[in-house]
Amino acid sequence: MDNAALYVLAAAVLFGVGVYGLIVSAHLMRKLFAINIMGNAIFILMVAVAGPIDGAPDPVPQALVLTGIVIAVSATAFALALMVRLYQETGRATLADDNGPGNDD
Amino acid sequence: MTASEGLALLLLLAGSGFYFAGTVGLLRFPDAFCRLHALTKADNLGLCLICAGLAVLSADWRIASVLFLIWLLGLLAATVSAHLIARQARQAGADNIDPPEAS
Amino acid sequence: MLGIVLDLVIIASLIALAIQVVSGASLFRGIIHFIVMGLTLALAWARLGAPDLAMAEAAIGAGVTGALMMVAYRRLVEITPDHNPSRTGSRSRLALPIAVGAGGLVGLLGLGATLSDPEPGLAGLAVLEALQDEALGNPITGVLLLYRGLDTLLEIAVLLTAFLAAVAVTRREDLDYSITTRDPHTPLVGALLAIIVPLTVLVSVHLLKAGSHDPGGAFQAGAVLAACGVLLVLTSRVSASSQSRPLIGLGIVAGLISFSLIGLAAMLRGEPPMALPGMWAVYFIETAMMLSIALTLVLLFAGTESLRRNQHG
Amino acid sequence: MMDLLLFWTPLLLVVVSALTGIVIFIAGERKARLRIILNLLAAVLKVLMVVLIGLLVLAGHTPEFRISLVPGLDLVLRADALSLLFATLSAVLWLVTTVYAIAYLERSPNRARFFGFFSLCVAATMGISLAGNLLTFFIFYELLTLTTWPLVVHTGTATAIRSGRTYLRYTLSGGVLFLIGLIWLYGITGPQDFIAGGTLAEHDLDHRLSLQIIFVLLAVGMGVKAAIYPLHRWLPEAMVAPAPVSALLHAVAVVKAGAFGLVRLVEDVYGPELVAGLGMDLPLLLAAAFTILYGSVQALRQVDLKKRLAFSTVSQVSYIVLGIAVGGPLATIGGIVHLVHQGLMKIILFFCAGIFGNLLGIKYIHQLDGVGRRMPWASACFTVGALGMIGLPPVAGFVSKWYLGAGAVAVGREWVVAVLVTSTVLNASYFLPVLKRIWLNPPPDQWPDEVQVSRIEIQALVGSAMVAALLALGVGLLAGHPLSPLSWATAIVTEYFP
Amino acid sequence: MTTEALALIVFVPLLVAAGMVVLPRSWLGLLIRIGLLPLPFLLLIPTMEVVDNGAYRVVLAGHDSPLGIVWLLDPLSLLMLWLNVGITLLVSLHASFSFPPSDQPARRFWPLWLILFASMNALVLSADLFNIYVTLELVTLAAIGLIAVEGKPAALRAAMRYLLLALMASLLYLLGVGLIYGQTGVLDLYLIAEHLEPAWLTITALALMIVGLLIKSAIFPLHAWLPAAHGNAPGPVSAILSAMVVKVSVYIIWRLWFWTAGDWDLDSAATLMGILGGLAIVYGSVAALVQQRLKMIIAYSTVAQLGYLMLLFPLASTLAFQAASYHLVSHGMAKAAMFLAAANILRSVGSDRLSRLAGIDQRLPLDVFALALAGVSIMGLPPSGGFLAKWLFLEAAREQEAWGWLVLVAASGLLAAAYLFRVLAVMCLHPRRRLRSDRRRRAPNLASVAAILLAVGAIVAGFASAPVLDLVAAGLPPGLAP
Repeated sequence: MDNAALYVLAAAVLFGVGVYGLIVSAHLMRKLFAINIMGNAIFILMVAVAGPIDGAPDPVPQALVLTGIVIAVSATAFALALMVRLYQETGRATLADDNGPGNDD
Repeated sequence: MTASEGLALLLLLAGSGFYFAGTVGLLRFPDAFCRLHALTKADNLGLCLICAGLAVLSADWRIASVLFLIWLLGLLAATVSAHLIARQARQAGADNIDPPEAS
Repeated sequence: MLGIVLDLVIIASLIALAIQVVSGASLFRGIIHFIVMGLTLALAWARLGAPDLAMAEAAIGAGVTGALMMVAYRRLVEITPDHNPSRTGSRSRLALPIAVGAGGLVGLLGLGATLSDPEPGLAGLAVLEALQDEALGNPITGVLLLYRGLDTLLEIAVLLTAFLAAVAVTRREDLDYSITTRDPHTPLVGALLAIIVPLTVLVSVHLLKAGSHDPGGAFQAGAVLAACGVLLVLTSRVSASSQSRPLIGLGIVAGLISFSLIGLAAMLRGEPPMALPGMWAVYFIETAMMLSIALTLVLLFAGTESLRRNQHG
Repeated sequence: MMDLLLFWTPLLLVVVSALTGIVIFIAGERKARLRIILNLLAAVLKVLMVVLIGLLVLAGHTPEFRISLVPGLDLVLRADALSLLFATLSAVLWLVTTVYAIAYLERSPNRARFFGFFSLCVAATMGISLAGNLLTFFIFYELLTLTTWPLVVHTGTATAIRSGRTYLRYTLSGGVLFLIGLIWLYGITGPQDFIAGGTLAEHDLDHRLSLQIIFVLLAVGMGVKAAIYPLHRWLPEAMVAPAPVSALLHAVAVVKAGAFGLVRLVEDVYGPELVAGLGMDLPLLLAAAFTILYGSVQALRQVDLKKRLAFSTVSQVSYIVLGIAVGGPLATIGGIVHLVHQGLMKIILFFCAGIFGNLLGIKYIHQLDGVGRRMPWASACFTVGALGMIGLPPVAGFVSKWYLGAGAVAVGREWVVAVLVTSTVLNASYFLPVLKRIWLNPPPDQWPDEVQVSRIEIQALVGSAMVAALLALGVGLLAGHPLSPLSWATAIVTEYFP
Repeated sequence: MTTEALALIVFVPLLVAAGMVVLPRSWLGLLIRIGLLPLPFLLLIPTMEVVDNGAYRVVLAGHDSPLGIVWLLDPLSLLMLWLNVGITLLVSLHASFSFPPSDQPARRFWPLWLILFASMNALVLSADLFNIYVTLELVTLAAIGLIAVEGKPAALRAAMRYLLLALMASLLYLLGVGLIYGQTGVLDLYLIAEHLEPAWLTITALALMIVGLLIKSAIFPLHAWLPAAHGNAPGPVSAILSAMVVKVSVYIIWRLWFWTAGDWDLDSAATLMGILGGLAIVYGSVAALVQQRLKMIIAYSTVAQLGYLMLLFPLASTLAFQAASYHLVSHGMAKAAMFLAAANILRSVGSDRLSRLAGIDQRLPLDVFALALAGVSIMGLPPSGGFLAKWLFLEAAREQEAWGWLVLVAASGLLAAAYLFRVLAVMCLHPRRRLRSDRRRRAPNLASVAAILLAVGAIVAGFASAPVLDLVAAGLPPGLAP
């Protein structure tokens, strides 16, 4: 695969975008977007950096990434449920204020 | 480039053109009904052409039939969703079916 | 040449979409862009020679994640109709340098790894070699079930855990909350369901079966089946329920239990744990996993722990 | 059978009080009768066990309990002559203090907690006295800190909590220095048991500087509890504790543990010769001498009776340190015997201060006018203690001072005698006015805060003070008896200076 | 036999958790017992194996690495298994009162609890980098679900923060795994070393993995999520989080550092890790000193105590290994005891604000006792497991003449004493108003007994150290073995 280096660079940019989003976003769902983007970048990287075997792609990283995708969706699903509950309880979908009411007892 | 490849290219380009037109319509048309109009008609035709192009390219009846099935499913989904959206739009009496927070 | 152009187009769209996702003005559009990005990513996987991943990405990464995000968004909007959060947090001055640094580091490492005389992975070689003795044609399914079965088993456990944890943090009264389109009983919807539901079941079974030789497998099939379930939930054919039902519960854990028990049973035959007794076990486990994945994803989508059928469905 | 006895008795001696403490905790606040019985029973049992061990030692055995904490690192409890001296003192005084404390704390809250920790505290003291090596000593030394803290803060007032904090700040910091010194020392020598005369001489050439620093670390670590200037500040503050606690802190447990540790350090770890060889004896001596004078001067300035006693303790405990720092057999005998004598005398004084404070509400010295007429027996005891502190024969204090002075002259450090004389003058000048007030001044019309208590309570309080006073007189009068502390100390010292 | 036992140790709790989803609630009590009680007995078999023959490999599915996944049972993983089983069992005793099987929340709590348990067992056994990733995710998700299980706003917020950081940490770890696989094509962490040169690329990849794990184990300055998460979780969850969950990540770091990268020259990095540990100790203690809530104090104490585990890197010797492992054991028990006691206090008083705990020792003597006893070990005062760990650290530092570390370890106990005695002093303070004893809300005595047992365990660890230390000495990484 001659395009591996290209996709590695794409992964790098996507990772950077994810990091940026993670930092600047206050809303939790945006943070989840960002984390998912970072995750995708890493998945691309994992497949792209593994050297091909006899011209065919290495199946192991693909299997790992497949597992990774399912884990990512699981974690996202839970995070979304948590976010909804947090919003119900506190009226906020951010983590900005840690000293708000309810931090005690 | 063989003849069949040329045909396929033609079909694919035409399909892309229809998709493009449909997308422009989606973005530019003023209300929900017009947008649906652009989406359903142009996009379905685009899908049809692209499927056809791919079928020619593959030169395999099995793949061609699967592609045909895909087109049918696309039609079905587009029909139902257009129907539902249109109903909603009419009931709401509004021309804007975007979610509450948008724009 | 054309390939490079295609790659560049895909990559450019990916990056543009990612930027849109993190910095777009509207949360809702962010979700849409995220889904589109997932689909684009599927193309990227295809370009990288990973059709299994392409399918999984389209079905799970874009489809299921997108649907979950949509439904979460909807709940936020229901609580506060004008839910339009401010776009950014406060610490934005350092964000760009940090992001560039992080991206740069990843790029440097990735390029270093790609360009430095890539040896074929030993594990990959071993897989391809070992696979010749098996009746499996798809090396990825081989890795997932035969060679690294524990990963897959624990991955199912992760999904189960996410489900349990999501239920645990959901308010009790919300477990009965139903998400449907506004009028789910128009004749057209009925017709659609009549066609789509059998078809998706067919497709998922096909994917499952194909998975042993061609791209596909339990995860992709489960995701497709889940889409069917999501449709049924949305059209109010089934709806959320806080009443736990043994059958539903069994469906949720079927994958985990069957894989674990078959994996443990190997020890009764004097084999190491996780050794599968034959192809039938692969199919059996994959079927059970498909059901579990589908059901769990539908439940996560519906935000509940159980489902009930609606009478007027 | 004999082996078993020799192995387990040292541990039992520690465990019996620890167990008592734990049972008292479990029994809870309500079961007062059970608590009293347990306390007395355990205290008596302890005395008996000490006697048993004493007999074993006299018969030429060495009871020793040993388990391994970390491979190569043992916890050793061993009864040698010195440890037996301290153990006897603790056991006897514990018995007396227990009787006193039961009466003193009648009707006050949190008694289960108090007596529980009281017992644990004694267990720790026993551990210190029986410790067969420096590590064991350290373990019980820290345990002592832990178990006395609840006693110091027992009243639960803000002042008590504050002085508890001071107490911890000093003792725990001292513990850290101790620990560093200990680790360092073991690095040089490997784990070693206490041996008369010490075992470090062979390392002198290679590690001279290290040994000096280690000595300072260990001495400071122990000096904190021994309240050597400038590490004494916690002691007067700890006066907020109930009187039995003060008595115990000052006479037996904490302060004495520090002094005892210094004795062990000089005699059994380094050996007197090496201490002198390293040039560490003079600094120690100077510190002790200064503390003696400083404590006395401070005591003179106090108007609060317990505070005055506290500074008196600061001063008196340094006599012990002085004794071992002077070097030579006679002074060492004086120091070691003062370990016992000071304990006996100081406990009398605190008992009496507690009686005056508890029954009459007396807190300040000027309030003592005419107490002698109101409470003749208690006042008599107080007098015995005070005179002993001054060093008047035949009370025990005289014996110690005599030996200290004679010892100093014997090694050619005559100036120490001047310190002793000055200190005696100071002692007299802060105790004699008190005695004058007690006996000669007329009593006031009304005592500050007189409370009515039952006869038996008074009897228990005054009785324990009298027992202590009799003991103090006894060890002074019978100093020549073969079983007296003096003879004992002489026997111990013969091992150090063969 | 060992293979079977190990497989059961991982799968029994997992299957029981699955069973809880299917079977009706009336089965819950029985299932809990099935999932937990046989474990110590099962663990005896691997223990005998290790004692007799040393390390033991389980080749899962019969496919050895690099093809398949391998479990490695060596003395260190055995120690972690015992720690996990022991502490989880005792904490479960407490949890069976805070989440009684007859109550509704129990159905939410117990499956996650057992999954957490099983996943930590799987984690410490795993010898495969990617399998470790999957198990770490399992651990994290189960733990966070448990934090949020009561739905209190503060806990939800803490859980969310933890989740985001943990996901990020996992990604860093995964990135490292991907790069290392790209270089070597191997995932077995004991095999990698053979295929890997310590080039900048691999070192950076390893560093990424370690940073990810440092986040998960809340090592200063990556600790920000921990206090709120541990301080607001339900009592038993706090206990297991502080006692085990953060530790297993540290354990993985040890594996990577001393086994995978055992031959590399990482001295300056090791010093950095040590400095982080030192800062953690100081920062955590000082932060604990200014907290107003009991559980927050205990949580910050965890931040501080985790610092000691970092000292292993610069000291890196047999003694240091024994010290760090022993610290793992004693802190695990002591901290679990403290959180359980705090949970009982919180339940009885309705608040864990220090200002409301004056005189609580009269009302809840058992819990205060447990707290104090565990505190002795945390402060490193003798006789306790904490003291012994500290002693071993000091010996290790002295052995290498690392005086800075020596003074740090010796003096840091004072900091712990400062914040713990502050708590104890408040509890001994006379209450301004009389506390009314509310019998109904009082935790049952057995719940306190669980705390006391753990605290006593931490103390007894100060005497019966030989088995653990011998075990650790037998399982030293190749570079450290004498």
